[in-house]
Amino acid sequence: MSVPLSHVLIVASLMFAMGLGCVVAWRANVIMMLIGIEIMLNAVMLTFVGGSAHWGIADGQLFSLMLMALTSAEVSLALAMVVYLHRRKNTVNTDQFDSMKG
Amino acid sequence: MLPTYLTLMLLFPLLGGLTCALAGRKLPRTLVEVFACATVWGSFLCAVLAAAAYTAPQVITLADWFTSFDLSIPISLYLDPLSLSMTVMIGFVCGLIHVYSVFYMREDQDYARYFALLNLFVFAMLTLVLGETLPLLYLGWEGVGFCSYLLIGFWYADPANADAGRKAFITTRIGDVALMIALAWLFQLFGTLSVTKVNGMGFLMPGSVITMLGILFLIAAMGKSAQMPLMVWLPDAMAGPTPVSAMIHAATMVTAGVYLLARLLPLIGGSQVALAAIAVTGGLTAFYGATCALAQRDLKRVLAYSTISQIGYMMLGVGAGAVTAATFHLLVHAFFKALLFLGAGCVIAAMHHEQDIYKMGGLKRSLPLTFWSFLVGAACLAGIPFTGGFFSKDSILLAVWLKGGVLYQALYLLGLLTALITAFYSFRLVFLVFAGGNGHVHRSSGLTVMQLVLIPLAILGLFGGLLDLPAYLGGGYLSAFFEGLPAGDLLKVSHEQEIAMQVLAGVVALLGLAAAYFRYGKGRAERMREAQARPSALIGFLAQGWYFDKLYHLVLIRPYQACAGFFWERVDHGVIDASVDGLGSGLGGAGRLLGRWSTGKVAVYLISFAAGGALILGYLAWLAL
Amino acid sequence: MEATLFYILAAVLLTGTLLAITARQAVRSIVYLVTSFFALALMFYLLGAPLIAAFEVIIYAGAIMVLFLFVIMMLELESPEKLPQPHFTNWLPALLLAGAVVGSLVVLLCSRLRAVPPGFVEIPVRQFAFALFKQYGVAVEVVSMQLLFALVGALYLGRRR
Amino acid sequence: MTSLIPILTLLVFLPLCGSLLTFAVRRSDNAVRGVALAFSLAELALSLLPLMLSGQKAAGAPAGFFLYQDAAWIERFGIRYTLGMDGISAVMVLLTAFITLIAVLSAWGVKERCGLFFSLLLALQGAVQGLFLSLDLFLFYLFWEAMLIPMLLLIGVWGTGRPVYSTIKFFLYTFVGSLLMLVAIIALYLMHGAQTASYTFALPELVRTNIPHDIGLWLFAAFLLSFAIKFPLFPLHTWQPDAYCDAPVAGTLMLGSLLSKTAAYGLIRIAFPLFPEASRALTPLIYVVAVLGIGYFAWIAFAQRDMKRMLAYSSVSHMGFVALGIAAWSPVAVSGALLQMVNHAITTGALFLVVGMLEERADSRDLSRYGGTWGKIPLFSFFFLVFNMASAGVPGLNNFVSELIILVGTFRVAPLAAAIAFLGTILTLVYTVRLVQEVLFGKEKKPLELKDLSPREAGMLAVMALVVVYLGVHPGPVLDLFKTPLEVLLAK
Amino acid sequence: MTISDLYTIMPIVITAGAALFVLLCGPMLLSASLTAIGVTASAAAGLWAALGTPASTQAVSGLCFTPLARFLIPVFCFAAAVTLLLSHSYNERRGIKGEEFPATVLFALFALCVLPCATNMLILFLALESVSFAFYILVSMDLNRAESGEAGLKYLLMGAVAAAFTAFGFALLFTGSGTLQLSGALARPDNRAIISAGWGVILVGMAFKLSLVPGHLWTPDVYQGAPAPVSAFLSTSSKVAAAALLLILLALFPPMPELRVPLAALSVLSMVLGNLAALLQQNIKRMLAYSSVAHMGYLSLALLSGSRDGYAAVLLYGAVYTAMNLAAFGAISSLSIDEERELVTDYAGLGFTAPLRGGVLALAMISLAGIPPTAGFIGKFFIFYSAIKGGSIALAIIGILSAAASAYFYLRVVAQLYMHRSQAPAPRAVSLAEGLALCLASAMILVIGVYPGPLLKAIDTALQ
Repeated sequence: MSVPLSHVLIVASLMFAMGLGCVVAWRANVIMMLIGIEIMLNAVMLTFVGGSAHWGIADGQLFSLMLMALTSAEVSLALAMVVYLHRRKNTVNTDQFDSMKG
Repeated sequence: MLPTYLTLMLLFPLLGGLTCALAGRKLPRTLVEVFACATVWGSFLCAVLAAAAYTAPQVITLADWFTSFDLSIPISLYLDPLSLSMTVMIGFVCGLIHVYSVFYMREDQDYARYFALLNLFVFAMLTLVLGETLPLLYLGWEGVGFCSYLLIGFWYADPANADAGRKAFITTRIGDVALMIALAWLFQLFGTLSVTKVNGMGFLMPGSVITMLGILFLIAAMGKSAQMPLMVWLPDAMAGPTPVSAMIHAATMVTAGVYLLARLLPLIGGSQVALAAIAVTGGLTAFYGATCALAQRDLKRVLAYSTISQIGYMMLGVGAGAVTAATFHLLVHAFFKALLFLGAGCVIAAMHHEQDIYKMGGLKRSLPLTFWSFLVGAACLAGIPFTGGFFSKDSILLAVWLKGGVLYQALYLLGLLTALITAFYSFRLVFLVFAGGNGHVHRSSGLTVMQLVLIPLAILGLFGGLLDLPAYLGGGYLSAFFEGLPAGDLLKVSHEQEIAMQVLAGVVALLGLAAAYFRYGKGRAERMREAQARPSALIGFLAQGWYFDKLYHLVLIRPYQACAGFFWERVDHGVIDASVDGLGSGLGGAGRLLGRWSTGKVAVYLISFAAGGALILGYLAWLAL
Repeated sequence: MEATLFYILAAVLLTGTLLAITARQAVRSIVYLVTSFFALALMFYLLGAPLIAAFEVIIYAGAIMVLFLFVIMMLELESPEKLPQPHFTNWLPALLLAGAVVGSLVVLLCSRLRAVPPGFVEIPVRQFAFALFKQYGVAVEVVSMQLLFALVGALYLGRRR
Repeated sequence: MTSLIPILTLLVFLPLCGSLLTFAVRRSDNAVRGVALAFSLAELALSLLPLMLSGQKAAGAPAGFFLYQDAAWIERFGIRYTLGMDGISAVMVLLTAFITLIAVLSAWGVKERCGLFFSLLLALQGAVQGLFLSLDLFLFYLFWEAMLIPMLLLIGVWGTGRPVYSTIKFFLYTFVGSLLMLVAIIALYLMHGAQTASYTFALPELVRTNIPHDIGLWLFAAFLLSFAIKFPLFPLHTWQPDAYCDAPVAGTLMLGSLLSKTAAYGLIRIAFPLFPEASRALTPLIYVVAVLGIGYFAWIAFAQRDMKRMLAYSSVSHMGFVALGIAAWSPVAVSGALLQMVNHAITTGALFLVVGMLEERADSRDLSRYGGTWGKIPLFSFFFLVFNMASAGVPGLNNFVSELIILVGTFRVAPLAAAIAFLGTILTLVYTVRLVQEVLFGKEKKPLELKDLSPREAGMLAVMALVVVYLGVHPGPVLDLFKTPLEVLLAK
Repeated sequence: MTISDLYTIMPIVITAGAALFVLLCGPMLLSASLTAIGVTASAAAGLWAALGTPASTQAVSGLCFTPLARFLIPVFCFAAAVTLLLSHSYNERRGIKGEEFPATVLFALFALCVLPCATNMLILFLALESVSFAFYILVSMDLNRAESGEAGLKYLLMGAVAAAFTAFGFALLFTGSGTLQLSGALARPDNRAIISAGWGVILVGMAFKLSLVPGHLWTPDVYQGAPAPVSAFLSTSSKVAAAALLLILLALFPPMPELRVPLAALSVLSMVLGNLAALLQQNIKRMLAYSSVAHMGYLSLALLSGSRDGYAAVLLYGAVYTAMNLAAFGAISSLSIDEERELVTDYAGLGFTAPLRGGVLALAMISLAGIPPTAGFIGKFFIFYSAIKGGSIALAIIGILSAAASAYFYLRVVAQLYMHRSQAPAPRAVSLAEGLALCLASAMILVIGVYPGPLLKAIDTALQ
């Protein structure tokens, strides 16, 4: 393939930044924040796969795979927590969770 | 033998003082009194023995006080004619006053404290006189000040007395500091603090340095000897018991300044400016004291101002370089002033502690012994011819005249004027207290003994002139004795000139006496009436000591107190401490502000976090560009 | 040809993502995201990682997104009016930050990559598997522990008090 | 004998053992007092012991030290456990032992948490002893800071007034200074290491470091700041009146008599020898603050109504002479400063003690409450007067000698500073006589139930008064002890 | 892989086994015995690691018992054991039931043990994320307190974003260098920009883990919300783990001068902000959180020096900080009654009514303030020593000054403990386990403070 590595990386960066923007902007909805995190992690995976292809070794792909597993673990825990908190406070707006501050 | 005498001379009163101080309250009163008197007389005995054994000036080192590298201060004593004559005088006068005190203080419960301080005073005074190293001299110098402080405030329950003591202590401390500084300077210059060595090295230094040193010593003397402008404490010091006034504030301590200057004259005599300063101070003070004494109503205050004035004469003498004359006057003055004070003490005791001379009168009959003694004292003070005071004062005036120059001649005239005033106020006192109708007195057995004490003093005062008769009368014992002193180089004077001067002085004294007689001896009742009225401005001015007290209060004391408060509340609290506290609370406030960043909203956290990331990446990118 | 495909996929990917993050409804956002993940999977394939591409589709688009959907349904968050939307003031810092991050990354990633890269190499599944079980066996163990404890945690939180 | 018994280690650790033991028996107040007294007496005896050895030279020790001990401690940094005793430290150690004994006796009446109190007192003593003996800069710093904690608690727990505020203020002030000193110590260590390739904190080694002028200035400034705060010197003193006032009597005694001496000791032993050039350059500054302090504090002391606060200001004012003597850095002046440290410790300590006794009796430190005590409690009044006069510099008592030596020594170097400083003694007298007058003289303003001294109190004061007089008339032995070490210190 | 290889990684095996065992047999055993198993396992793992000899080659592919691991694993095990000891009675009081707590602690310990043994970035990353993961669970374990769950959510969200950053950083490092292995110098000079971008991103991720400003904001909330023993564990082990990760990576790559400024900025901001924000903080756990921010600032100051001394200082400080914070949070946990003693003023007079715990808390505060003869002083000394040696004198002075200010809030606690009267009833008696834990922690503080020689030697060996 004749795409320069830098282009892959730029796409990944854009995606990463979008994910970051999503996390920062969607303070009203935890679930959208989690989605943003997923986007960021997918950008990371893209980088790894690109790097892997660039160097011709499998390590990067492996890292992606492990990231996927890690993400799924994280998401399951996060969603469980969201459910738990929603049950307590009946909201998913993170701004409502501010009983501790200062 | 001499070292033993000297050591014992110092140890006796020290021992007495310490014993009285530590155990006095537990011992019976009589024992304490006897012990206290015995130590002082023992000391006097030693002084006499030392005088007998004396052959030539001698330095006696007893022990080491402290040594730090090249600063070595031994406890060494110096016996020369000057100190010898002083010790004898001190021993004698103090011994008498101790005896007098036993009776004077009969009713007071605090006898132990009194005698302890009195004895300690004698010790300190002797140390001052005998000390060969300046720090040792200073030990005595401060020691007498300390005892004087406590003795002035002896009846401490009255705040006024304590205030007087405090005033004396602080005022003299100003002089003491000058002495300390002079001392440090001397050490820097000569590497030694021995009086004898320093005296011998004065010529090594430029005149300006000697002048400065002279001025410092003069300031020291001003404090201790109540010279202008540090004289304000002495009249107040009369708050102490009268024997104390006699002993400390008339005969001994206050002359310490004169002694110091006389002692160091070989050094400071090298500077004419310093001598002139001393002479001017003395002359002015003599005049000041005499004028103030004119207007006083309090018996003891009259005497106090007269003391100031007489010490002024002595200073004048030193300033003229006449150590012998000054010492002569010092000794004679010690006798007659002690006499006057003790006489006044008798009067006061007899008058139930009444001190206003306008409320007295007629004591001539009820207290004849006191009257005659007091008269002798007043005559000496006034310089009535052929009394001791006449000769001594005259030798000073003579020396001043002989010194020559406009300044000294002016001072001579001032001295003469002062002599006139002196004669006037002395007899004013005599007339007001003793003349007139019958005075009611309170008699006691103590009073008799007290009056007996006056006799030896009266004799000494009256015949004190024998100590140093003028040359035309065969020359003086004292002059011969002092001849060995380094600075005794007086100009020789013809007998005629001397006689002329003495006649002049005698006339002046008699004039004063006559004036006093016409004003107070004849017009006594009139004066009494006048005293009830409001005093005139001049009288008020003189009575208040030229308002020096008020001036100092306004210029020094009030600002001092105000500044103390200001420094504490405005500067220390208001600026320094407040700025530190302000820094603290400022930091705390900043911290609270920073803590507010933790809003509790996770989105804010994330934004901050991401912003941090963006900054770091941005920085790295900027580097890479 | 592959390059063209790559750029097309990249466009799809980024558009999908953009739509996903700006969607008004969570459900709709999930759908956009699934689309873009499909594009991502294809890109993985193009980059010589067929296995990862497959997992991407199976795990991400399949499992994780469904999990999201499930939770959204369960919490009855599907209707947009129940949720406050990000305001412009929320988007502004997001835009700024994202822009800054992208800008700096682009500068860094493109600036000095002048040396000729070895080019893209396809990695056979065999090599992948070899690496996975020979070289990174321990990683698998660690991840499995992690998954186990994700389960433990989720169960613990789900416990009714 | 010196090799068989580690006297120096014992000197440091005996109080610490005492501290632990005291704490262990804290259930019984009597046992606590007994143990504390026994240990402080033992320490005093132990600190007298080395005086017999002065003049000898210990094996391996730097010049001037007659007792020496050295062991590896933290080898990675070349930190060693090095203790050494020369004349200066011998006197300081003796002083510490003496003052602590007095403090223990003065705290006899402490009822609340008696065990902890004495335990802290002894721990503090151990730290101070360690500080006076350590020859390793790191060890010195360790003890320097270790003093803070017992002091913090002594003021805070048993204090009166606003103890917490005062104690934290005291702590923070000293802590800021000492941390900057730590930076300087590390920098010095690194410079020395870079120059000689031997990384060590040993003081005799570090003295030989070749320090560039401007760096030396900064390092010296850090040391100076730290010591100046503890001293305290002029603008850095505001912790001091508060701490002195609010501390319990024994605490004030330790603080005023010992802790301020550690700073002066540090200047003499460490700061000046380490940075000869920089200290020369900054000497004018020290002169200024010393002179300013002497006058300013004496002046402020006059305005106080609270006796303890007055004494606190008086204490700083007197410490100004120490600073003056050190700044002059001539043998005479420094020996005067050292003697003044001893004298100040005893005089000020005794003054705090008598004021404490008065407060104990009438529960007030307000000057205007008192008056005419001379007639009621003569014994007390006698001691009160003696110590006040000593403080005012009446000759024959101790302070006079040291102040004179300082004056003479400083005058050679800086006549103006010395002269102005001594003008300050007028102000000293002013507030001293005010204190004496308001307490002893006049009439009682309000009838107070006052009891004269108990035998314990009288004994303490009598001993202190004896020392005051002894040092006033025969300070020779003490001055002799300073001679050799000062020759060594000033040779550089 | 042989048995002897297994022996060398035995600590990992022990902890993993114990975690699984507790999880499986939990329902059948008493909670006390679960705690006992956990403590025994962590003690065993720690002792094994401390006594074992480090290997130079990988034991299992991806894991190697390095000298660093030999130093760090005992520290982690110590922290875990103390946490378990503390948590037993705490959990009982709070109604935190079940085997999940000890099992998760052991899981965290397992991950912590893996971390220093990792020989490639993947395992390193996974270990680090597992640690965080365990803490997400532990923080929200207290179902009875709303704050606990809230803290969990915050930690999780922040942690996940940070993990994404870290992962991105690893991805860039990989792309730049072409390998995930942690051996040999890796950077290709031509790809330096990518590597530096990767470093930058990793630094951001680590700023979260180490709670350096501006990634510190979660810290007070999480410390406050989490159960006290968890805060103890979290504030120590996860920080040391993150620091260790940075150490490993820094040792791997040649010096990156461009990182100096960001790291210095993070360090200074953390020192200053942490200490200032703690000054007037009323809540003791939040106060400790800000103090933790500041302490991590000191730690990164040492990292900044980039020298061997600096790294040694990081390790020493990690160990010291572990002891101090365990003691502090241990005392807080043990002194808590039905609800947490949140405010500093709640501790009034406890120095006398609860002498052991009050004393330990005071000791911890004194040590945190860095006053001799405690470990905190030695730690701080080493940090500033290395910073000055590394040439960052200005930073060292800023740090020192902020440390001086910090004494205020530590002393405030001491003052409350000893200088104020207590209104509250006397706290319940200390349990044996808690007493043991507290004594262990304070003994460590004192021993390191007085005689740090052996520890320093161990650290020097660990850095070979």
